Amino acid sequence: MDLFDFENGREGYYGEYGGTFLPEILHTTIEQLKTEFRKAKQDPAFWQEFVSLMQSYSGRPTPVSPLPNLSAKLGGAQIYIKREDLNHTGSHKINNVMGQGLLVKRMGKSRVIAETGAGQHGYATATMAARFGFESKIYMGAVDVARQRPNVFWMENMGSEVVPVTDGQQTLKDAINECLRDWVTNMDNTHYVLGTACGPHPFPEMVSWFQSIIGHEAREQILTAAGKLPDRIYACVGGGSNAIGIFQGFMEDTEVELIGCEAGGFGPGQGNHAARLAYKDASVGVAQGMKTYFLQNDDGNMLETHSVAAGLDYIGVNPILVNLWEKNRVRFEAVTDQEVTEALKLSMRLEGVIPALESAHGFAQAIKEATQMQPNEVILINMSGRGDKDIFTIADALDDQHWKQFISEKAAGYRGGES
Amino acid sequence: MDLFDFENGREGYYGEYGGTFLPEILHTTIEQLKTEFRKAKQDPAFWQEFVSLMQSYSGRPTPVSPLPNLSAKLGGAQIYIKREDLNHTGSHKINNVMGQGLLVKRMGKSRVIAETGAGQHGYATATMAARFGFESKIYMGAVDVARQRPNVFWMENMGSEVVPVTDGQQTLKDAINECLRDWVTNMDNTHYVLGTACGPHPFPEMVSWFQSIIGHEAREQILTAAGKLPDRIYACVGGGSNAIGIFQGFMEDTEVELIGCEAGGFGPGQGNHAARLAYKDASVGVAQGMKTYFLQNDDGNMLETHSVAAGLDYIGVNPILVNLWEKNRVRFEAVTDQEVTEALKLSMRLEGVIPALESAHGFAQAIKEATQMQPNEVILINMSGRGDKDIFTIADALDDQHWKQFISEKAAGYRGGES
Amino acid sequence: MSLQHYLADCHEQLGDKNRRAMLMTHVVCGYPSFEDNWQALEVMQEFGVELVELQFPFSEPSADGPLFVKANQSAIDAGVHVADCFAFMRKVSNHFSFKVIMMGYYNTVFKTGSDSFLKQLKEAGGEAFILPDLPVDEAGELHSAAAQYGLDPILLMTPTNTDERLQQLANAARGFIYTVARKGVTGSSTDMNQDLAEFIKRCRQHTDLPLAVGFGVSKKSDIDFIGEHADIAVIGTAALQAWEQGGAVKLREFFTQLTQS
Amino acid sequence: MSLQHYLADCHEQLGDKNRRAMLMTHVVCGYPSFEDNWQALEVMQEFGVELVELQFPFSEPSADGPLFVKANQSAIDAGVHVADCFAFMRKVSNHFSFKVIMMGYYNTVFKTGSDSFLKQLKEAGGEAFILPDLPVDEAGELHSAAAQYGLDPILLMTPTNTDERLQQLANAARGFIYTVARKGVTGSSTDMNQDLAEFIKRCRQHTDLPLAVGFGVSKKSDIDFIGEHADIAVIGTAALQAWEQGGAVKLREFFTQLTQS
Ligand SMILES: Cc1ncc(COP(=O)(O)O)c(C=O)c1O
Ligand SMILES: Cc1ncc(COP(=O)(O)O)c(C=O)c1O
Repeated sequence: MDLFDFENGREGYYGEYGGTFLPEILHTTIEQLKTEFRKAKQDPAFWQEFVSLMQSYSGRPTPVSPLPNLSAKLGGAQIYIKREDLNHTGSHKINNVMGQGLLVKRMGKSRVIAETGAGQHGYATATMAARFGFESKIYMGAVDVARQRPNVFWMENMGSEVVPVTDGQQTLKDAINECLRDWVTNMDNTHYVLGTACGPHPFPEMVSWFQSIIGHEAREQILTAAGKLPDRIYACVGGGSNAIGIFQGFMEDTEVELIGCEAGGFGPGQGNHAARLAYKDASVGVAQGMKTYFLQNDDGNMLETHSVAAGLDYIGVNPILVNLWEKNRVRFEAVTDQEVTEALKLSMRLEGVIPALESAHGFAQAIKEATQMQPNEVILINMSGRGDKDIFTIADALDDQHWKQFISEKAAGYRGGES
Repeated sequence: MDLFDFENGREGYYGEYGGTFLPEILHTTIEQLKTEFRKAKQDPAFWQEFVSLMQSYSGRPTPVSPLPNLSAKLGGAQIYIKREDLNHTGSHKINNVMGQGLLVKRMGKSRVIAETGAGQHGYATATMAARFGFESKIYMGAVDVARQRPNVFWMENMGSEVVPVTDGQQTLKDAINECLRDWVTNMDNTHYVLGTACGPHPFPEMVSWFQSIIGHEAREQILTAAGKLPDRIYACVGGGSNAIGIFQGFMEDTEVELIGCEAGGFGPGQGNHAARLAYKDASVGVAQGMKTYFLQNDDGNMLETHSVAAGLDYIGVNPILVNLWEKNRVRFEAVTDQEVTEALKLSMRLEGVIPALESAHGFAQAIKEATQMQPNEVILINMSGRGDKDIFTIADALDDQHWKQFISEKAAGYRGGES
Repeated sequence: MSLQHYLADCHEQLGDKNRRAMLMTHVVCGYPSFEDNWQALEVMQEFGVELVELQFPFSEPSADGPLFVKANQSAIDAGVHVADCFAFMRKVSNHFSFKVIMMGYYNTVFKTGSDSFLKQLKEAGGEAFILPDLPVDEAGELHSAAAQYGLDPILLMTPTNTDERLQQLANAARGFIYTVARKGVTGSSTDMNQDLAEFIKRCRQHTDLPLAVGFGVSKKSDIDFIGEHADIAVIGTAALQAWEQGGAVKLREFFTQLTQS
Repeated sequence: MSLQHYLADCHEQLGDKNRRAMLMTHVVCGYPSFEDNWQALEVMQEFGVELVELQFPFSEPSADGPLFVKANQSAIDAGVHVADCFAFMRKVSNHFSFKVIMMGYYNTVFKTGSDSFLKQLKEAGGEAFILPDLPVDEAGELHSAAAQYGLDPILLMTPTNTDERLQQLANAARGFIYTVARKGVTGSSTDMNQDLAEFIKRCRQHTDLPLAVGFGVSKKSDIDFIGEHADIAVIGTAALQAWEQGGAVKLREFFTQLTQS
């Protein structure tokens, strides 16, 4: 199944979803981007350049690791994880970002902007900008700036300007709006490095393409490691880039069940979560450049969302995944904050791996289902990122008293003038 | 040159250095360890098991990345880095730890202990213990606990008990003493996972062997990437494990100059630094299980040491390296805290890489020398770890005001009862 | 009477004497309140504006500048719903002599349902709609349906468009065309210069519809410039700024300086 | 008179009447101060101890338990140097009738230089040295040199040693042998039981030298046990604890309970 043949004649549409909903002033820019992207996609040398950059700079291929202890404890399926956490900068976000960086170079632009929620994409973009020598500005909801300061610190140190966005809910979606505002002003020299497989076409296709490196590697690796294709693949879904990234390796393998894991937050009910498809609180809309499911009210205004994982705390979702969901090719499930915390603890204790809170959503759902599966069945989870940069969030989620004391002492030290 | 043939008949000695200086009660334990290690080393299947574990769990081989921007800016040699930062847990320490984990399994022991300074080795050991299902206790100087709390947090969450050591200078050397005290008590079921190529024989040999995976990979990789052997290789030297690890790939290549970079701290002068060989403040002694150069006074009591990098802040040094230094095979240089901070900033800005403060010592020395080299010459730096886990230290080293404010606000939040 | 004819009439009545351009002003429904809106509209009526955009607040106003972003957000927070906007529009179109245009983002239309939305718009006395995030390529169905209701889709032409694209926009446009004076979002002031004049000339080559010029119009000289080169001056942020500074009094002052002869 | 003969004499004099074991006690040079050391030694002398270990403080006392670790550290912090320890030893050996043994870590010897160290030790009236971190395998040269000075290396036998190793240790040992009652470091108390008795028996099979038993000796019953199974009870931490609790008074109380008949 080629997701991108657009056989219905509507380029950028996946069933009813997708499209390019942008202010007219960006029309030329986006057309140019489409053209450059199309050329790059058809040029095998481009993909080769991308792969070898990812090898030498980011450590690809990332391995597939078995989790024997967790599997044994659950007593069901054999669990494996795809280790996107081992990428340079600690998550799959770098795949997309380096790919776009190469495109920016081809387009001859000198400046990049990016939104970021969890900070991972901003961190990756700042890294890419430093490496490619681009000027860069990262927009980040003020709430996220506060909860993800370590990422801000690194972005700034890599030479990016980080702009806290104080509009709206001051989170990811607002940072996207702010990027669009920058872009309509500076499109001549500026590329907007969108961080997930959302937004106007060609971004969903483009981001998916770069992230497909995950799935292509993973298919070969799991065949070697497990001796068979996985029965189920779990991936967390924020905007949907890591999920579509790994899923693409297995599109033709209809016997492989694909499960997207959304942020269930406090559970169902508007405002409690960021589950667009697994719960029933979202509906189709058009915003942020695309037509897809949004968590919105009857007026089409967006709802508050909540998740312990900033990177999943988003109103919309990858239109390609929505289409695959409608076609029953991808199942969607939501995982609550609490289930996520438990899954995180289990994987730290039993396997010595610290998934990002986002990725831990995939772990949690897999853990729920593994027990009901047979020992000869195989599960593959996309570990989209590592959790050690989320220390402030995780320490809070675990309500760690030592940590709080440490922070208080550190603060007292700063007040006292020592450093 | 086989470093470990002990042709002079003194097993565990490298020239005058090395040996096994332990309380009699550990004699049997260390003999057993030597035997098991010798068996493992002679068993190709063991190394194969080690390599494949490192591949699937830690993402080896780690790549060699070119630093084109830094090279261009300096206008001298072409600089490459070996990316030990991309390992699971973020440093080369995991190589040694997983190797020892396999040995522990062979020996049938169920408990591990480890010292840690920077926290990286403790973090790696806690990870290994979780993965292998060992009980584990990590000893860490109380001063280091305070400055490396994030690592403590993760160790605890992976199920290790972290014990702050309040003796002596409350740093790495004191944690080693405390491990020895635990070991003389619990040797029956406990293995002491020493974290660097120091301590009593067979540790220097054993740790070097596991770390040699760096050098073996690197030699092949740099030949491919640069088309020739490096002219110079730089590695930071704390205990000396990452340095001996990479150097071993090039022992026979006498045209390759090997440079160990020590912690110059505030500069020469007793108590200002942790440079055992590059400065003239150290002398030969016997402590912590081995005979080597120590920063000690005329009574043989150890001096205070200082480095911005906790992992280099150690009184002694790998006896193998001392021997190679005496034989003029390895050159030693010291790098001051300030040079390190500058090197860190440069590599972040120009290349989007964040070396650990330890690794940044190698970067700093390479940067100093690269300018005097020719563009057809090649430098390889061992990037032993990533810096993002050092955020507290690096933020302090850079005197980052935003960070201080963030910490103060966070602390105020905790006081206010929110989390 | 169609919007285009209305504007032709207005243009004729205006002649060349008082001012050079027709005026289109803007209020964000329910910001600061519907009462404030009403009073502002009374002032605008006093100064004889020909057109008013009523912006339906949207939570993601990505084409707006900071002041309107805040206005959108505040209105939503204050509980302004689509139904309230239509009710208000009906009152406004019944009471005032200027023509009323819906301005907003496409999701408001989409979520309400195109047909339902157009029907309500028609019933509320609206003449047209401006949806800056709905490109013409995606607007086919909506535009056909609108035509059935006699509602005009107002399209934007921008300095970055190719001639080919301008022609495509012209073909789909009805009522008048909103030409965007510069890159960027609403808000900051625009330098009305030769480049702009040439851009307007380019637009003119593709259409006979009246041309409105928007983004940053705030001074008498802007109005003069637009009068000279185009047809309608769009006054957005500057008027809201005046209102925020001192309500009807300041707004009147603002329009006085803007329209003095 | 050699240490071994001295001990044989002592043993003979003791007979079986007052107590079952000879005593070796321990002070850390300069902790809490040399004056305190001196007073403590006077008490020990009162109770007729046969041997005293003077520990030369070392910064890395990895075979010691918490109390001695602290004592070593404090003495160093207070400025106690190797030269001070030798000077003190000379005073002690001149004044008291017990025999004095240097105890410490090998680096103190190594850094001073073996020959210089042994010479000074001899001059200070020391009889022997105990270096717990110097294994016999590494000690060959030092032991030969010591023999030339008539100084005895005191070796440790431990419960983890094989018979083969015990024999090797016995071959190198002079003066007496320090048998380690249990695993672990100095400090916490030891359960004097059948296992220990058997370990001592194993040691005895390899040597005729007097056997000292150390690590955790603190009670009368320990002394009795050691008297029954070995020769010398080593009293370390327990005495220092008494001193810290109340100086000479408490120390005297401690020895009183320890040696009461
Ligand atoms: C580690 C990690 N995983 C997942 C996500 C969610 O994004 P996506 O659904 O695009 O993979 C994020 C977003 O920041 C992330 O940082
Ligand atoms: C990243 C890193 N590099 C280097 C070192 C120094 O150790 P070694 O000299 O054994 O490589 C440490 C020690 O903690 C470390 O964490």
